[in-house]
Order: sequence, then structure tokens, then C-alpha cells
Amino acid sequence: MIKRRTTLKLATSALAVPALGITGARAADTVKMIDDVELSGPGVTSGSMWKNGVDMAIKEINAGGGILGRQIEVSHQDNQSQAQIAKAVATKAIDDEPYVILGPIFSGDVNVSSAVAETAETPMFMGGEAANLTQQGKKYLFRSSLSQSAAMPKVANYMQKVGIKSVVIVWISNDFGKGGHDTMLKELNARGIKVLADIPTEPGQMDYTSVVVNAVKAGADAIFSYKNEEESARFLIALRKYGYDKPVIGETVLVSQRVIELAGTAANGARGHVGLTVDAPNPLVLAFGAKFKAIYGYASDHNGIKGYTSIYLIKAVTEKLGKFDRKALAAAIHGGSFSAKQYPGLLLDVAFDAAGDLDRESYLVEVRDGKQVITETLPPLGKV
Amino acid sequence: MTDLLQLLLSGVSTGACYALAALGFTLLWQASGTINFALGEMVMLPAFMMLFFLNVASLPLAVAFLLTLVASLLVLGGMFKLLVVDPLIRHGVIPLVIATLGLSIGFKNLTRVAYSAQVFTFPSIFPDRLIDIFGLRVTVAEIGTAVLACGVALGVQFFLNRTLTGRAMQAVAQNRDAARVLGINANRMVMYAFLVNAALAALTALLVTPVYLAKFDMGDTLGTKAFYAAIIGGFNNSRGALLGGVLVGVLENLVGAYISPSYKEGVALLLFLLVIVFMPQGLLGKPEERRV
Amino acid sequence: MTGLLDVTDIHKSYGAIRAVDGVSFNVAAGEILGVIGPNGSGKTTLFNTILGQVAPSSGKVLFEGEDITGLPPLRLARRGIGRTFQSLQVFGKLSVRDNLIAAGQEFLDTPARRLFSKPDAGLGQRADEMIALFKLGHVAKLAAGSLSYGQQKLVDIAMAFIPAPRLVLLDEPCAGVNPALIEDLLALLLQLNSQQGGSFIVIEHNMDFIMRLCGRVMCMAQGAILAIGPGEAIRANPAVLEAYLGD
Amino acid sequence: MTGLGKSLRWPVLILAIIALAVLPTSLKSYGVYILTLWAVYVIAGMGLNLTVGYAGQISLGQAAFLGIGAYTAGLMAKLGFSYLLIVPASASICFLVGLGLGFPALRVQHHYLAFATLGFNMLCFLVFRNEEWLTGGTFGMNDIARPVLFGWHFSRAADFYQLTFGITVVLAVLMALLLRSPWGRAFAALRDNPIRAESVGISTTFYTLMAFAIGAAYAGVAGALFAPLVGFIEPASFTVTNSLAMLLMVIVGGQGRFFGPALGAVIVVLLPEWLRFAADWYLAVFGFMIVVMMVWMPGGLLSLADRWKRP
Repeated sequence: MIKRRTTLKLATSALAVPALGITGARAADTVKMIDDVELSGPGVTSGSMWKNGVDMAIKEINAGGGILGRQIEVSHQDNQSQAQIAKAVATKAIDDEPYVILGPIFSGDVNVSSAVAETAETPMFMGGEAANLTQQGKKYLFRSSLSQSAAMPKVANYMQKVGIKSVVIVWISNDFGKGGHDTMLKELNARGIKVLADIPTEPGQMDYTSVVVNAVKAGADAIFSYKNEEESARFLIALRKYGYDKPVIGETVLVSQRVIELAGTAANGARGHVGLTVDAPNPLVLAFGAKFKAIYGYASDHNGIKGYTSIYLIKAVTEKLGKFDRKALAAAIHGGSFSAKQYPGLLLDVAFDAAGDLDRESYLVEVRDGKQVITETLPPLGKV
Repeated sequence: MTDLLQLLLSGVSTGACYALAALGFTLLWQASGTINFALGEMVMLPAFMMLFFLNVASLPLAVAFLLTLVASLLVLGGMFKLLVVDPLIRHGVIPLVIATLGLSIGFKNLTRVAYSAQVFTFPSIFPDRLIDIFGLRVTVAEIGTAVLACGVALGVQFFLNRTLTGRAMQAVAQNRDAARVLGINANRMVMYAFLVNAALAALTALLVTPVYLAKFDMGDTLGTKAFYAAIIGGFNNSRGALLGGVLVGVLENLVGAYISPSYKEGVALLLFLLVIVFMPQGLLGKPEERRV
Repeated sequence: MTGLLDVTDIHKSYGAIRAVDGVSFNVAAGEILGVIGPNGSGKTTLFNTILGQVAPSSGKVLFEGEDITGLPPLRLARRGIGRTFQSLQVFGKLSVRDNLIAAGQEFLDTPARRLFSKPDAGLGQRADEMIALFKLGHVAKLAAGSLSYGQQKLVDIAMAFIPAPRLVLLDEPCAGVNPALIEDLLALLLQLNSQQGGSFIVIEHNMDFIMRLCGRVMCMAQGAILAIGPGEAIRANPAVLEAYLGD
Repeated sequence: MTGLGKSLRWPVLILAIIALAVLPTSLKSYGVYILTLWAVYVIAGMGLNLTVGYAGQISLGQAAFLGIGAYTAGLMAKLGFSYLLIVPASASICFLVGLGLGFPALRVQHHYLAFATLGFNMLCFLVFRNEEWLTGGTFGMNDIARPVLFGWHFSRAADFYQLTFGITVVLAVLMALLLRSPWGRAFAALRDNPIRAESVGISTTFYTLMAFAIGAAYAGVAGALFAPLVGFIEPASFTVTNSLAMLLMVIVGGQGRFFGPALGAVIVVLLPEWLRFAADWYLAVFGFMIVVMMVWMPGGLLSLADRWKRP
């Protein structure tokens, strides 16, 4: 008998505890933000960077008096990189009636969470890069970085410009890699660049010999590599070992500081397009990068900048509106453009289109002697 | 042809890494019937211990390794056996499986919080040199890892078959009661197995991490592959782990290059399943007697 | 001669060791046959070959005139051959009553009908009778695994008789059983034999028990039959005496 | 068990079921969502408990069945099938695949079986991820609608919860009946002593296959509820890690105990939520808590009841 009664008692208290947590009172002089982010599971590397960027911005803003005099109160909630948990976190967030929701980063998590945010008319600033996320007509979903559909044309343009006629695509089989792969394929086809081999790789893959062998055998003019950091580094090392001497081109991650550090000399010669980089030739960005490193002990990647600038964007728009109003906030961002001159925390000028995609300047980078060297600054696409 | 050789060669070297991790797994199984789902984390943890000694305490690699070895023997050897395995082993396989699963979650997240979720480089004990043999390109590290792994596997085999302690350990594994009658201290023998396992984990970390890079979840892939290797080669045979590891490493490369990169892992899995169903003792293992 | 069970020239070797070496015998309906012999004389291996645990190297086993050589235990059980085990073999977490029902339920109906039949599969009464017969009433609701050795032994034996098998092989029923219980056991087995009419083959070291229970006794040594015949004759047989004393 | 306890058993159980059925009206949407997720895992856990706890077969592939059920439901919902067809279809497909997975179980036992089912789960993950034409690949399947039954829309969170909870109760009753039937006794016999089982005519082949197939069918139903609950399915939700979490649920709750999965699902679904106050550390705490829990009570939480009964 005890058995059953214990079960029931536990089951009912199970309900009571989360229910209580939801109805906590809030002080009126703070503004609440909830971060629905990947702090464990496969997305944690990006997620923890994002969290650091968010924390850093909030600390700065709170020290400077907050937004419209109200202190920001943020709560980071791990979604374990799993859609069903991300949805739970988003649902919990909505019950709490935050001003905005931050995150998530993985497209599956964004998919389920943004549906919740949309119903509750709460703006969501996500770190997702997959092209399709903003193409579902959502009014409250905003990007914090160039999407793959904005970045890939720039990479493809570059390839066309330097006379690359055929390419091998090597990508990682997760949602990040798959999204980049699909978008890139479309852009390459549009420009008549032939894809001679299309090679998926596993997350956590150790041995890249089979990939390198097939990529080299295809005899294309260049390799386009789209993978996470450690995989990019291992791939570059395997390529160097094989003696591959044609261009290796990537987007953001491949030429990031982290990959250069991990791959050592093997990273030299890698080229790519970078939407956000701490090495951008811009005093605001450089100052951010230095400060981030001083606090956390390692260099920020684009996810750190995404988290950081999202908070400043929210601050900028809110102050422009002069009030805390979710609907007005969302409406003001759509089609708005915001300059870093006016709002230094944005780091770079940024503009949003009607879908919530953003547009800003970006860079072409080459790795020389273990350093990111910016070879060209690309203006915003200017469609906005 | 060069490509094929290249694939084989690097498959062997990668497989050797899997084999090293698998070796500890088979050892624990033989000695005590422990199935360790925290296999990968037991390589990750020493890697991060070494990183700590190297970067925070600024010690040379050799000292860092020795300190890690000691810590590893204490925590992954002694404490693991005394605090987790001993109380649970008599309740059958499942509670222990769940407990090691809990350990895996715990270790992984502990490292993540203490050391961040980022990737870290790790110094190699081998010089960063590339050797070109008739168009075949290998790094010194690859050769070194493969040779060391083979050496260690054969060494463990030698220890188990040719030394008094080793044979006593095997006797305990085969029949604990009979071993006790022969005056063997069964508990001590099992403890030896755990200590050897812990030492192997530290050594594996030293060899694998420079290539694979240090990350809190590095144990996921490594653990899974080592697991395949252990089963395919033969659960109760140390050479089996070596064969299994190399098979998995080579197969992945060949399938990835010639059949389908997206089902690269699928083929190793298929082999794994076939072995389990049709020769559960593994390719080199001895059949286990079914108790009546 | 055709009996209930006809065993013809069974051989079973493990490598060079001949565990059973040309054994032939038969059991008539209703008969109780005792099997004795020193340790290692091949009694249990002979049992295992008859019961389908191991396949004989050669030879034939007929049950009711049909060839059952090498059939798996399940099929033998379905044909009406029950057994008990030398070591403890009960369903430890099930109650004594459930152990008994489990031992009989598969002989009734089809699996699908069993799924929708009453929880006790219609065997409740039969189980209760057995429980009364074996004097297990006070422990009927306890988990079988929690009982004493002797009690578990009784459960094991009762299970073998639940489906009213036509042949039961009992492997050392007295081993480890409290001497006070052995008298009860003897009476029980004789009662079951006269009530149910099945044939028994009993391996046992307890000579007194075997002599009082069995009509015929077979003595094995080194995998072969040393002697077979009425109990008194076997007890007086010099070869049998030597085999035991020489052991 | 005291006489009083026995006479209270049914009223308490019925009151608890009613409480659980109406409680969500007082909860916010997060509470309802988590509770629904709990109910879904309870269904899958009950199935696994049959396979593991009652029939004694180790399975590390339950998440694969959850996935098969969810993808079946997702695909059928997209094709416009009625939910009345979707649930039986998910259950049947999983039943058949479960039969198939049962076959290695006939050849290999214990830990080897655990490995075989683990391999099966990994293969399923690869198929979910790679066969984009069918499953949507890495990006999964989005916008899976909540069911409509007899003109009644279950799109509101509380309504869908009540549907899910209703199905959970029905399946629990069916499970209880199964366990009380001669089949239940045969499963237990198979678990306790397969050799003795064969010798009394219990077919280990038949019951092993059934234990797997019925356990899988439960996961199939859970999957058919999981898909519309989350509204989105992706391969990442059906990895070996999730299977291990489900096994954890059954073992920590108490294997072979009827209410084990219900309690275990509380631990797996709700404990991490409660531990969120530990911020960064919460998963590390969760992991080590599992170790401590196992060492302290290898028989699961419900085994504590036995300890109190027999001090």
C-alpha cells in the first residue's frame, strides 16, 4: 500500500512545484528576459558562447543604468539541444511573461520555441542560421546574425569572382551543416558552378582520410567546407597531411580564430566569408573581443557576438520607443535599420527585413601565418 | 592503390585509438562482469586533468601525465570500484549499467561547467612530422599511436597469460569460487583490473587527445566506437579489442570512401549486430558457457 | 518390448570422455524406476540426453512409441514429460501458488485464449489441491524464492506434477532436504503414483528412499548400466557393491 | 499490507486519477506541457517495464520505437489520416518491428541483448537522419497538427493533456490486465528462470517475442502522442541517449513494479526541471544523484516500500 501512496504523493508534488515557480512575484523596476538556449547536448559549444555574450551585454547595460531605467533580469534555461525540452522551456518562459525570449540556436529548437513565442506575441531573438526559419511568416522571430541564405550568396559570388568552376562540398550532418549545404547548393547551381562531390561527415568524426581521398579524387577547383569548429580543424589537418594545395573555402567557422588555434599551421591558406568576427577591423568589435577574452579566458566566436548584439539591439529599439511594449518592439525592428554610431553596443550597423532577417556588412578573410587577414569588406546586400 | 593504402593506414591508426579505449572495457568485463557505460568519459577525464596540470599549474607534460596517472588510479580505479561497482555488482548488470550512465552524465557535465564547453588543443608526445613513403603520407603521431596501442594490447595480453598475477586474475574471472579455493585473493585481483583500466584510460587520453582534441563530450564518439570494437573483437580477449578497433577504424574509412559517407557508421554497426547475433563471443573471444 | 519410454543404445561423448556409453532400458506405464550410481557415473548426463538438454551422440529415445530423440525441453514438456531439477529451480519472485499455476497453464488452450482467460487459467483449484497435498498452505502466498531449501524443493516437485505428466524424471529429490521431510516426500510420491498413474524415473543417492520407492532399480557406472532389476537384487549384486565401495 | 491499506487502495487510486485528470485546469501552460510529456514517457516506460522488468529482457532501443511511432504519426497526419487510424497504425508498426528485434533476443541473452538493441537504435537514428525523402532528415518534420477526434479539436494544451492522460490510463489498465493474465505469469516465469520455464511448457520463444513486441507497441503509441505534443520531430529526440533515459526511468522507479515507470518518469522528466536552481551544475548533480540513488537502492525507488514493510 505504501508503494502506491508514495507514488501519488510524489506525482502530485511534482505538479505543485513547477506550478509554484511560475507565479512568483516580480519587481516592477526590472525587465525580464529568458534565454532558451543549448547549454548541454550537441549544441552546448555554441550555446555557452551565446550565453556569455548575453551575460556580458546585460552586465554592461545594468551597470550603465539598465534600459529606460530598469535593470535587466535574465534567466538562462538549458534546453538540452532537444526540441521537446526547448518547447518546455519556451512554454515556461511564456508563463513568466518576459519582455523577450533569447535563443535558441539549433533549428529544431528554434522551430518549436518560435511557434510558442509567436502564439504569445513575444519577440524572440534567436541564434539560428538555417535559411528556412524566417520563411514561415513569423512576426516575432528575429535573427541575430546573417542567415545562411544571406551569407552563402556572398561566398558563391566570391568563388565566381576568383574563377572557380567546380567545387567539392564537405559538410557536417547536423542541422547547422545541412542548412548550409542546402543553401550553398542552390547558390552554386544558380551561378553554374559544378558540384563534383557532395560529402557529408559525422559529428565527432575522428578520421577524415576517406573524405579527403574522395574530395581530392573529384578534382574540383576548390573545396567548400562547412562544419563545426573541431571538425573543421581535423579536416584541415587531414587535408594538409594529404598535401592538398587548392583553395579551401568556408563560411565563418572555417576561418574563425578558434579553428586556427586548433588546426595550427594546417589552417594557413583557408579562406572564407565571415559575418561576425572579433577580428573585424572595427574598433568597437576589437574592444568587444578583448573584453570577452579578459572575462571568459577564451576568444569569442560569432555566437558570442550574436548574443551580445541582440541585447543591445533590444535596448536600442526599446529606448527609441520609450516604453516596454512587445508588439511595438517587434513592429519597430521589422524594416528598421540601426547604426552602431548611434548605438555602440550593436558593434556593426544592422538592418532588418520584413521576415526578421538581418543584413549588415561582412568580410572576406584568409588565414595567413595563423592569423585572420581581412582581404575585403563586403557591404550589406542592400535588399532591405 | 595509394588511396586504398592511405585509407587502410589511417584506419589502422584511428582503430588503434578505439582499441586502447576498448581494452579497458574488456578488462573490466573479464575481471568482474562490469559493463561500463562511462567508458568514453574515463578517457575524457584524464585528458582534462592533464590539461589542468599543463595550463593552470604550468607543469611539463611528463609531470602532468604522472600526476594524472595517480589521480586516475585513485578516482577511476579505486573509488570507482569501491564506491560504485562493489555495492552494485551483486544486483545484476542493469543497476550497474544505470549507475555508470549516471557517472557518464555527471563527469561530462562536471567537466563542462568546470572547464567550459569549448575545444582545446593538447600537446602531442610525438614530433609533428610528416613521412612520405612512396606517395603514402603518414604522420609520426599516427605510426606512434598505432605501435604503442599494439604494444599495450599485447602487453596486457602477456600480463594476463604469462604472469602469476595475470593468471590469477583470469582464474578469478573464470570461476571466482574455484580461485578462492586456490588461495587467490579474488577481491584484490579485481582491484588490479580496475587499476590497470584506470592506467589505460590515462594512457589513452595521452595518445588520443592530441589528434582528437579535448572537449567535454569527446567521450561520446570514442566510447561508442570502443564499445563496437570490444564487442566485435571479443569481449573476453585482449587481442580481440585490438582487432575490433582496427576493423572498425578501417571499415569506416573504406565504406566512407567507396560506399556511402552517410552510412559510414552503419556498416560498423551492421558488423557489430551480426557479431552479436551469430558469434556473441566476438571474433577472437572464447564462447561463454551458458549456465544451467 | 515397447513400454512408455524406450531408450536404445544411447551414447554421449565429450571429446574423448564417454559420459554415457551404450545405455538401453525401458520404463513401463505406471512404473517407478530408480537410478543409482557413484558420482560421475553418467546419471545426470543420461537424464539430460533424454530431456533434450543435450543431444545424444547416437542412440534413440522413444516415448509412447514415438521418436523423441533430441527434442527440446519445451516439446517434451508438451508431450507429457515433466521433470525436477537437482539444483533449485523455481520462479523466485512468483508466489508458490503462481509457481504451480505457471507450471500447468501452458498445457491448456491456445496462447490467444489464455490471454483472455481467467487470471488463474482455471488452475486455481488444482494448485490449491497440490498445495494441500504438499503441506505448503502456510507459504502459498509467499515468493517461492524466499522459502527454505527444502520447501523450494517441494515446490519444484509439485510443479512437475501439476499437468499430470505421464512421465516424470526426478533428479535427486532428497538432496538437501531435511530428513524429517523425506518420509513425507516418499509417501507423497507413492500417493501421486497411485493417484495419477504416471511413471517416474528417480535419480537418488539415498538408498533407503530408492529401495522403498522403486519397483526396479538401475545402477550405472562409468557411463554404462551395471545392473538393472528389483531393488533387493541390486542391493545384493556384488558388482554394484564394488562400484560403490571402490568409488 | 494491512487490511485498512488494502481497502483504501482503490479509492486512493481513483482519486489520484481524477486529480491528475482535472489538475491541469489550475496549471499554467508549462505545467500542462511538462505533465503531458510525463504521460507520454509513462506510456513508453510501461512498455519498457514489460520487456525489462516483467520479462527480464534488457532493451536499450525503446527510443527507436518512440521514433518509429512518432514518424509514422507525423507522416500519416501530413497525409490527412484520422487520428483514430494513426494510433493503431503506430502501435502495429512498432509491434511488428518489435517482433523483429525480438529475434536476436532468442539467440543472445542479457548484456549481449542490450548491445544488440543499442545497435538497432543507432541504425534507426541513421535512417531517420539520412532518409530525407521520408523523414525530413536532419531538419525533421514540422507543424504536426494536434488531433481531431469526432469533430473535437484537441489543440488546446489542457485538452490534449486530458486526451494523453486518458490514453495513459486506458493503457495502464490494459497492462494491468495483461500482467494479471496467464501471460503475465509466463513473462515473470521467463524472467525468473527461463530453463525451468521451458521444462513446464512455457515457450520462451513466444513470450520473448511478445514481450518485445508489446513493449514496442506501447512506445509506438507514446510516439504517436509525442509528435503532436511537440508539433515537431527530429532524429535527435530518438537517440540511444533517450533510450538510456527511458531505461533509467524504469530502473530508478523500480523495475517489475507497476507504478515504477510513473515514478521513474517523474525523475527523468521533472527532476532536471526542479534542479534548474542549480543552474550550470544541474545536469552534473542529476548524473551523480542517479549514481547515489542506484547504490543506495538498486531495486529502484519503489523498493523502499519493501524496506519499510520488512525492517
